[in-house]
Amino acid sequence: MKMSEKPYELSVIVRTVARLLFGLILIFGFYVIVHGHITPGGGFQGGVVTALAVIMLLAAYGYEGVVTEVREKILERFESLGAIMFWTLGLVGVIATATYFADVLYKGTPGELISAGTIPLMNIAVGMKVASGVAVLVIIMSIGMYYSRKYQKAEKEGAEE
Amino acid sequence: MDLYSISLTLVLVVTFVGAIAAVYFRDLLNAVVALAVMSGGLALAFFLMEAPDVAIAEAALGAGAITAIFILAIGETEREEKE
Amino acid sequence: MIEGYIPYIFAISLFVLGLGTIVMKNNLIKILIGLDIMESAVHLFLISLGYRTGGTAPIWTGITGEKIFVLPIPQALTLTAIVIGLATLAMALSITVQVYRHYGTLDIREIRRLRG
Amino acid sequence: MNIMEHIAILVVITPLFGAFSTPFVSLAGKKAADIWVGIFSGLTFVFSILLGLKVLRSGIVIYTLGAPEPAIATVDYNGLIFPVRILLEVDALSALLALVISLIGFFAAIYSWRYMEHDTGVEKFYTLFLLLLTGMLGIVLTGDIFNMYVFLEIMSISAYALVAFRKETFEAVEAGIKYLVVGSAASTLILLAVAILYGVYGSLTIAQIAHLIEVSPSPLIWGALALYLTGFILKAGIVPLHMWLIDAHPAAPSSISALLSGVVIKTGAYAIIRIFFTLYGVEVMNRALIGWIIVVIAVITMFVGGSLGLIQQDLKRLLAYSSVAQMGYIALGIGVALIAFNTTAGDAGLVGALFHLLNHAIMKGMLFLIAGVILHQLGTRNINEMGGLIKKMPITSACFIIGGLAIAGVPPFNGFVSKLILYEASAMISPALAVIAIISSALTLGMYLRVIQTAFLGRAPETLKDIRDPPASMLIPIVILAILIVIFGILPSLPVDSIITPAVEAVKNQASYLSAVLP
Repeated sequence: MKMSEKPYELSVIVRTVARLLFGLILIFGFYVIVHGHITPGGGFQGGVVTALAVIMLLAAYGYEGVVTEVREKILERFESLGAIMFWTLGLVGVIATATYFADVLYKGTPGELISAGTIPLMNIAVGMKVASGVAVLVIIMSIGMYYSRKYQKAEKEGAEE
Repeated sequence: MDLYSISLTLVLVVTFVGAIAAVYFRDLLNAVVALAVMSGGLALAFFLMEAPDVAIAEAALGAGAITAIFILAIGETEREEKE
Repeated sequence: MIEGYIPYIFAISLFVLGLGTIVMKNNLIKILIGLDIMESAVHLFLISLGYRTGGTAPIWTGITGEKIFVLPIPQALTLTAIVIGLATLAMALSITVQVYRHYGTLDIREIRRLRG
Repeated sequence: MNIMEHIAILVVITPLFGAFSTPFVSLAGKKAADIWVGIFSGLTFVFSILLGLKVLRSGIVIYTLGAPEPAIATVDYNGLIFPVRILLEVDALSALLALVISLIGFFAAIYSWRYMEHDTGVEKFYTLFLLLLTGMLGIVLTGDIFNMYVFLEIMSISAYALVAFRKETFEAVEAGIKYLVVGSAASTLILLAVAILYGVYGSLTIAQIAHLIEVSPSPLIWGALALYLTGFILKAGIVPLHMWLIDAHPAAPSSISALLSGVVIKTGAYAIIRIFFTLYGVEVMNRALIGWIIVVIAVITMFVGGSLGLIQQDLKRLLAYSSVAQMGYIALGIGVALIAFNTTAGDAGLVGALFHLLNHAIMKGMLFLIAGVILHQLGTRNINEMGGLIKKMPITSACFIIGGLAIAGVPPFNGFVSKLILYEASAMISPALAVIAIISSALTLGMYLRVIQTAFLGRAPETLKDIRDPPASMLIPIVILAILIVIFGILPSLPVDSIITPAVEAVKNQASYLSAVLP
């Protein structure tokens, strides 16, 4: 078994392309999030796209490659922050003498980027939560794989000695 | 049947075949890839039924995130479905 | 008019397929695949409910005038259901990995230490 | 902003905010997280009381999300008036459930301070704990079937995670995956039922659908009812879909077991009541047939729970079987109320069911907390390894004996009163039913007498030398619940008149639930 002896990695071309695409996919994800109220997509879809960038990096570099770019502890806090932001945006309606989740901010003209009141802000909050949530999920699941690979390797070396 | 119904039916047939393959394959990695095919077909069907929001979500999740976590889980467990 | 019912027929078939997989299969990953298929069937069912022949997507396009929109509510419901499905599946797969660590198998016939 | 105006939503969003802020607070240490969770579950409890008072004072409370004013539930579209927004609709039944949930939730939170001190990842535990509370409160307060599904899933997913929380033990992992697979399948059935109802009536608001079902019942709704019933019977842990409960409830940390057995399965019972009496309405359905089906299921549930519980060696597993049996009593009350709706028997059945629901939440919550104390102090759950605990930990043991006798229906405790009401109600339908219920209660008595005999009386084994009552933060919730058991047993009219009867009136009065939303 060649794969378990070496740290997990794919060919140079794949890794370079992944590194180049990483930024592009991130930008596309952000685009989908902030244009959620005027084009198809939104916080959730954009968040998943953003997380796909991390998943791609994970596929190309493995867990060791990813932790240099993103740390799951920080991502976990981002996730909670997104949820709190969403919660607070709901409260804006209550403070403005309407009810929870009421859309009370500046509505603007339909079709422009800055319009639709709280909805784009909520999209950003949801995007934050979903992107970091899915990324954390995948990173944590790959930690187990990383350690079991390491463990198998150590076991094999022990058997050889 | 008009062109729209025919294309929708074809897409749904692909979806259904993907689902059957996902259940049928003994190699779990193949099954997960078939599941991704099902999700892709479903996303296309959603798009044809004028639900682009849902189509994007289904495509990003079904072909991306869900496949990734399935593959990670299979990588940590076993690949063959035993009898 | 059979055309209008095509998505429903597929949705029901997928649902039955998924339920059958959950009931008949013994491999945990296969059961989760069945769960995913079953959920997808309900999503297809919901989107089909909202579809109106000749309708356009319920998004802002800038075009004014008389138009038929497809119903937006089923789409919102489906989106929510998809999010929930992802959460369930993620939870299920991480527990599955733990099951494998404890039992060394994914066969549910062998994961039966709790009795009584 | 007037707090009473927004009280309905505050009950749901307070634990939600607590859940997501806990990871930040826990950066300041475990103590801070403990206090934070105590504050938020306590606030939820206070808000639930305020909500209950408001409902008792001014009738059904409507809260529409995103509307300019809370009570505006409908829009007028070219003369066509219908609700489009998500709304919370709180009647006395919802308020009762919210009160019970937040009460047990608050005590379980306080109890968790010391109980979870040896576990890692406590901030995740607290987050899931508060999400579980959010989900349950959302289910009972919402007036929208899809919203109910969403909250059901919030509750269920946190419950799966909490059952599998101690992932280093095989028990938690196995119970977690079983619970997850059957629970998600049930949730999907419920979602399909929601989709069918939406497809038929084009609405998701309970009041609107109920109105439309009255006007034009379609044959498809019976399919939806079957799906709903299957899903919620599983969520409520009623036989034949109870097997997950027996594994999942003992496997969770004890404060979570108390919540799962005390209130999570009650939300299933709540949903069944809400669907039968409000969503479908008793006029539309063949209530004698459905009522008898429920009664038969209830009787089987009582017997399965009672007889299998008798032979258990594991204390928490025994308590789980006892939960199954007691859910049978609640289902019996619902069935009797369906068969004899709006007669003395039917009313008594509903009073019995709801009072037993309240009592069982208190009793089983307390018993699971005590089981946790025993596990925490002795390190074992096997009844045969215990003995003479009454000398070592007198307060805890006294509370367990009170709870065990109460759940078996021995006077003068609260379980006796609610079971007596249920016996009377079922005797009015058929005397044989009452006899069966009494026999199965004897099974429960035998089950608890055996535990009290072996574990609490008798001689202590040599291994159990220096054990004592738990620290105050674990003991106080138990003692308060035990006091409630005694008070409700001696003065049953206190809870029955103040909160149970309004809830029963709310269940019976479908028209007022509808007219609160629809003009």
